[in-house]
Amino acid sequence: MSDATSTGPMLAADGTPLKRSLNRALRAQKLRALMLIAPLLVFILVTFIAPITDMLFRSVENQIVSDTLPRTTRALEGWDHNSGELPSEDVFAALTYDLVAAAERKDHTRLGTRLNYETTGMSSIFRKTGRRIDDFGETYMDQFAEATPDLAAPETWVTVMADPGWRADYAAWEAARAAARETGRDFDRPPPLFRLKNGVADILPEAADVYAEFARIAQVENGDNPAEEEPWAPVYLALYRDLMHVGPGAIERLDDASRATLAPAHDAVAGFQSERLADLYLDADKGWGEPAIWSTIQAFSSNYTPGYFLASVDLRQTADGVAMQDEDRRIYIMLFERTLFMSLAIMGACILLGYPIAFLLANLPLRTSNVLLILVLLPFWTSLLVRTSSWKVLLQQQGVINDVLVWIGLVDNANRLVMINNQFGTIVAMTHILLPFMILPLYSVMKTIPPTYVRAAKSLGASNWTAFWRVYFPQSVPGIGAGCILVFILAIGYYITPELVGGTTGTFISNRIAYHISSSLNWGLAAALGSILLAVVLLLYWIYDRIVGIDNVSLG
Amino acid sequence: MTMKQLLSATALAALPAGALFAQDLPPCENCADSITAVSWGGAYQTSQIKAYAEPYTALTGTTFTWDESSNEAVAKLRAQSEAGNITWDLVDVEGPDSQRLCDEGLAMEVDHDEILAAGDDGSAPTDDFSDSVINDCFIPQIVFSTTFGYRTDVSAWNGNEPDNLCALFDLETFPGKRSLEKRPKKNIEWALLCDGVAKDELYDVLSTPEGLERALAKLDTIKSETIWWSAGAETPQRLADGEVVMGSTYNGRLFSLIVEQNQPVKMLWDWQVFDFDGWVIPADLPEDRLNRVLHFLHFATDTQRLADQAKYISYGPARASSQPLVSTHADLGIEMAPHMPTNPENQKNYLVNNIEWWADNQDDVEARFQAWLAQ
Amino acid sequence: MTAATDNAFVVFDRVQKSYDGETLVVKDLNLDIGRGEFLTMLGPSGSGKTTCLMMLAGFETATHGDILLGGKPINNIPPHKRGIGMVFQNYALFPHMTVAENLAFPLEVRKIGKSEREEKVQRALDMVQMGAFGGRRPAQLSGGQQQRIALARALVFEPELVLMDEPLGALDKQLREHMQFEITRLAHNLGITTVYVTHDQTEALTMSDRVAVFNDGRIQQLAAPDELYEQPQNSFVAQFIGENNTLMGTVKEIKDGVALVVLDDGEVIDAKPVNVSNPGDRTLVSIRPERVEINKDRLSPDAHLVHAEVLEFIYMGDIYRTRLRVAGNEDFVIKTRNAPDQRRLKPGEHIEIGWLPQDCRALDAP
Amino acid sequence: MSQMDLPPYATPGQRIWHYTFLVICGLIFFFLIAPILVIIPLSFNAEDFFTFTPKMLALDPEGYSLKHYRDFFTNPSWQQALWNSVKIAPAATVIAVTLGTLAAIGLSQDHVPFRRAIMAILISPMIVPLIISAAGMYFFYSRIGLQGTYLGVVLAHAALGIPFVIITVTATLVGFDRSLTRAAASLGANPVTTFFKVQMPLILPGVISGGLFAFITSFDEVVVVLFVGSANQQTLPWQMFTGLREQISPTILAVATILVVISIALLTTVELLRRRSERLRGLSPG
Repeated sequence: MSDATSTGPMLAADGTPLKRSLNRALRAQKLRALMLIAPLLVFILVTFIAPITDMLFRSVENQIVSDTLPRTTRALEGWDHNSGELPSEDVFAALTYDLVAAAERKDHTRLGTRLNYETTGMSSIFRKTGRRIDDFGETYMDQFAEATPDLAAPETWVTVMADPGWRADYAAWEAARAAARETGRDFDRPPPLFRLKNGVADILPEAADVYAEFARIAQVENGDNPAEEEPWAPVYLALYRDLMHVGPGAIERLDDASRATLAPAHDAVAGFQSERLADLYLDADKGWGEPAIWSTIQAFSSNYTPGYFLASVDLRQTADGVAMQDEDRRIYIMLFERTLFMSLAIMGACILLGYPIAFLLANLPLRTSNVLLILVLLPFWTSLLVRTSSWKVLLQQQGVINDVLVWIGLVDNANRLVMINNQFGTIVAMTHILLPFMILPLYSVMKTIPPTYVRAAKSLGASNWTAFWRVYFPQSVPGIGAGCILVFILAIGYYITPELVGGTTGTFISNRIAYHISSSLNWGLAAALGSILLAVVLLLYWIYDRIVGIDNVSLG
Repeated sequence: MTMKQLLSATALAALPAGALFAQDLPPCENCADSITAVSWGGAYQTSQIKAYAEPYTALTGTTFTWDESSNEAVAKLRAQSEAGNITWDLVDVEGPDSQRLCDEGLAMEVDHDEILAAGDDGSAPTDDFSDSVINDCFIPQIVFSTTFGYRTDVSAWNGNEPDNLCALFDLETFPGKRSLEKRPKKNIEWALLCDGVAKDELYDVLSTPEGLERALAKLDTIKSETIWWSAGAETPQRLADGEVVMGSTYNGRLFSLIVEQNQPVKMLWDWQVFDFDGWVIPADLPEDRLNRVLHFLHFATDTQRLADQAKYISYGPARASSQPLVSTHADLGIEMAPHMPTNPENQKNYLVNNIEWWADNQDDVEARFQAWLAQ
Repeated sequence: MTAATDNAFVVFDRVQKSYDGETLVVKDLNLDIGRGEFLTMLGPSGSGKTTCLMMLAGFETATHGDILLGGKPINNIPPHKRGIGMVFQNYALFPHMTVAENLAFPLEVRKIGKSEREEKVQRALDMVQMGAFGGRRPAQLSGGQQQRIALARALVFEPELVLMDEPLGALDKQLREHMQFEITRLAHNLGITTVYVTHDQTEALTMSDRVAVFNDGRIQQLAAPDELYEQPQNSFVAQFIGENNTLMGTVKEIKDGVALVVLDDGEVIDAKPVNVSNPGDRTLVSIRPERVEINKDRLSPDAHLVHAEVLEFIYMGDIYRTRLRVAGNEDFVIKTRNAPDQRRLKPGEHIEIGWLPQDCRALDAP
Repeated sequence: MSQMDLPPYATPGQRIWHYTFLVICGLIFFFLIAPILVIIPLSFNAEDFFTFTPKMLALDPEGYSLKHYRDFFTNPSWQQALWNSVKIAPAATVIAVTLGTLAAIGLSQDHVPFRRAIMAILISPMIVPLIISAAGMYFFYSRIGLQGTYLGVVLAHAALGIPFVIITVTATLVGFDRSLTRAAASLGANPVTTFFKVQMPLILPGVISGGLFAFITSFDEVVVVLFVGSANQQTLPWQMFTGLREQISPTILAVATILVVISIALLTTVELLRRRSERLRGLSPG
């Protein structure tokens, strides 16, 4: 130390900083250690850490709204949810285009389900509207067909909308396919994807947009040739809206073929009988008249949302900020509390039952304690499902325990105790399952307490109790701490046992997570609940690591 | 294994009328040689294996892997489709789930008249199946119903026996634990029926916010006495163990409990709820697997095969043309017709699940019900 | 750079070592070890001696500097290619192998044929007088036997250099003395270069050709045992090697190879200046207990006489050990031979003691 | 002298407490063991019930039968499940043991950067609630095509078993005398030889018991396999879980009994290994 003067870093004999030459000398050693660790680290990162990160990501992910309703979310940006008024016809039109595409891709029910987590009723609104959306714009379709019969023919639309280059490509592809069929060869080249004609989107923005969507869906989802498919009714709606807006000069800028079709249509639209989109929607489901529906879409239009986390703590996001969940839907705080309560109860029961056993084991002669230790290790090594099924057999109303109680007359046959499918069942079974995790750390700590301390205390005049309580017990506290945290960590995330013996009142948050994954399909909420649970467990893990050191876990 | 082979061999030998030989079955070209089928487990899955899979295997050598995941079919199919890795070939689902799978594009739309066999009376499949074809993805198999079973030896009932559904809510006369499904469907309908709502008004009442609360309030009266089930085998098991005194489950499960296992349990047909159960094919199957599945379905849903299933379980075939062929139980030799939910004796009071209403409201009602359950 | 001569079979050239980048445990070490030499690294724990050994064996890397073996730098040669035999503090016998398997191990990895292997193993076992123990497990042997096996194992593959890391630490005194003799005998008979690490100075003095005394990461003195004992170069060596009486004082003047030291209680004595150079330097004067004479008639006339008070007299069998108060120092010890004419001093007695000026060395003050 | 012996001078109160304490301990041991043992006789029940029938209580041989065992050994779905477990668990164990042992050795070296963080990551599969692991793997493995494959289940189970290997092997390495590997190197053995000839034989008990833990983790695992596996990968625990959720078929009790016997066998193995390793370690000096 005396060489470490105040003149900055230590230098080696040749003047290089000591740290650097040390590092150079250690590099090989570090590298070798890391080479040994690396395969496993990579393995765990890929098979374990990445999946968990990926799942947690779902708790904030919300692309589905903006992916499914891109036009609507954009159009809704200007809408003031506090105005109490419904959005404009432009928004309804945007929603129509989005919904018809979503319904074709069968995405709208999933979106409805997603939004239903936030505002009840949305699922049904989207389903019902999805069934009708094909018809929106039918009025215009009919009127166009009357004014310009050309527009009823799919081919006309391709002429107006499609890039001539694409048409050529498509024709070439069709020819190649026909040739392949003739020779019996396999042909799996996908058709060239629809391309819009240059400039048409400037003049007919909505119609071009919706038609392009239509053409691509026809190709990709159904494998059809757009030139042979009749466009959706909403395409006519879009055309009507475009033509109502464009000036007479705009049509002139189109190519000849398109002009021939659209000019008469343009002249005719002014005389069309129009219909309010809002009325169509309200007719499909009167829910569309509720501003709450729209503000939910608006509130959840961003790609990431705190919504699931809010829902996990019985809050919800509204356009006006965060609010409490409706009273009859608040269950998660209660579930978290119950999980904590039951974990604590299990932990407490484990201390009560584990301490005497560990004490006995630690203070018996080694030969006897080794034999008794096997009685602790046997449950530890026995399949969890075996132990759970035992408890099912034992705790049932017609089970062994009730039989015994009835037989010795403690319980009347008609009033057998209900010990399963409730909290009692879960706590008893899990105490049994986790008890070895309390006994083993306690035992390993108690074994290191030399008997001389208690002897010294007794020689100094302490009674048995005082010697135990003042001298022995304090030294066993680290074992209690280790056992408690271990049992608590394991208990709080338990799934199997509560699922099998817990009924409805004896289940944990884990069971709710599983429910949301496999039954209600609310994966985002499952991920958010999982994140919270994981955070609690990691906190405890950190504490455990601090107190005990994770590599000091004893496994019997 | 030997036991089962023996059974299936005798089953095949015993039915000259419906017997098929390999040459009767059109060959399957470009077909996978195995099928992963998803069903509900228990007696129902066994009946499918006996009536469809084993004869099919005998004819074609196709191997079957059974997954008892129908409960979670929607979730698992959604995850598989998200991943683009469909591991299932054929999924047995209830009507509403098929609706959902179809709506989300997870199940393949089929042309029933094209892929299914005509009835043996020559009727077109869509006519033969008629109402049971509830959507474009659903290939019906059976009509089943959810009914109640009760123990006949409950001393606390003083010799009374329930004769109608509302005994469920009568804890005075019929004390003891109940077993009900851990889902709102059927439970809330029954609750309203026993709360005095007429059958025709059920879904109108349920469509109002108060309707659902009214149903839950009725269920509240027996909530503390109810054990909730999520698998159809739980109620029969609990009835047999004496864990519960009455409970709802599928009529076929009760049939095997009462008739095959001779337990002191009786069936209450009052307000049984009809449902359809059938196959859906996951969307976007590879061609060879799809071919195999279609080949199998053509065989497994023909008139004889659907009638055969009723030898093993008391569910009604979904084809009209199969009804007259329903005969006796394969092992017990008893007439199956009286045990069918469609038997006129059994359907004095009955409900048919309103699939559309449930498709629209499932998410809402489910969420509210689960919250109610947890509270 | 030193050439590969017999005088420099092992060379430490400006070697430094740090474990943490903050402190040096070995500071600028330069050391040449000759072929066939028995060199001991002696020092208190933490003085850096074991680190030096480990660097030589290849288990630690020098932070800076070169270590040469037979003229070639070995910094980049992994331990198993250095061909250096080593005896470990706890013997490090492989518990899962028999004694013979332990000995055969180095031969096996060198791909030596079976018959030759067995012959060499037997020879090595005989060499340490353990010929009959080949089939035993290490756990079945006593400490001394394990020690012999460890030694035999380090020698069996005929290395030119053997390192021993406090090999006798775990043995009791008698066995240790016996083994000291055995090891030196073997080393000299086989002509092996030996580097021996110990913190036991008796061991170092009895066994070594030369001893390097380590302290604080440096060699304090490198010399033959007698020179080390007789002529310690600084106060650390003087105090570390053998028993020593020390008196603190200040150099008054240095003249004709004699330093005049004023002790802290004012007494003035003559001393041989070793590493004091200027008057006014603080100094530690050291005198070996056995060089102090209480029989005035045995002292030469020019010996210096000092007054002392007897504090304690201890009978130790072969010698008497007497603690005195001298010049304010209450831990001044003298040793006198148990001879018929020798007096037994009594506590409280006042006596005159004396010593030769050349036995009294003025060293640096620590 | 054990602490639990009652001294001759004990007061009556102390005596009563002493025996009360022993009785309490006995009851707790009963609580630990009885549930496991009670299923053994029930698995021989001749009836399909889960309570002791009067015939069984009267020790009438007719009350007992092996039919549930017969069912287990002849029922194809149980056999398939057994076969799957037997395929998956060893594969997962091999991966966990190989990678885990290497990493534990790496971690036991000096100067491992971020040792604590790496350790925390490697142990995390034991700490993270299974439902979270299972859900995460379900989504992620689906995405990379591992869901519903043997490989997926094996990888997932290997990940779950690794913490046990790390912990046991690290614990063994703590007691491992580093001078043994140094001795081997000084005797001329290269690192690979040193590892296989010296280090591996000595840490083998730790590796084996880590492997046993990994094996039992996979063999007993149900949550992850329910999510990551599909019909083809149904394992024994999966089959037991679906069976238990629906009904306690007595076949499950037969399987449970077989598993109890297996765990007793494993436990004995571990105990013997522990004794062997203590013998090797305890008797060598240092």
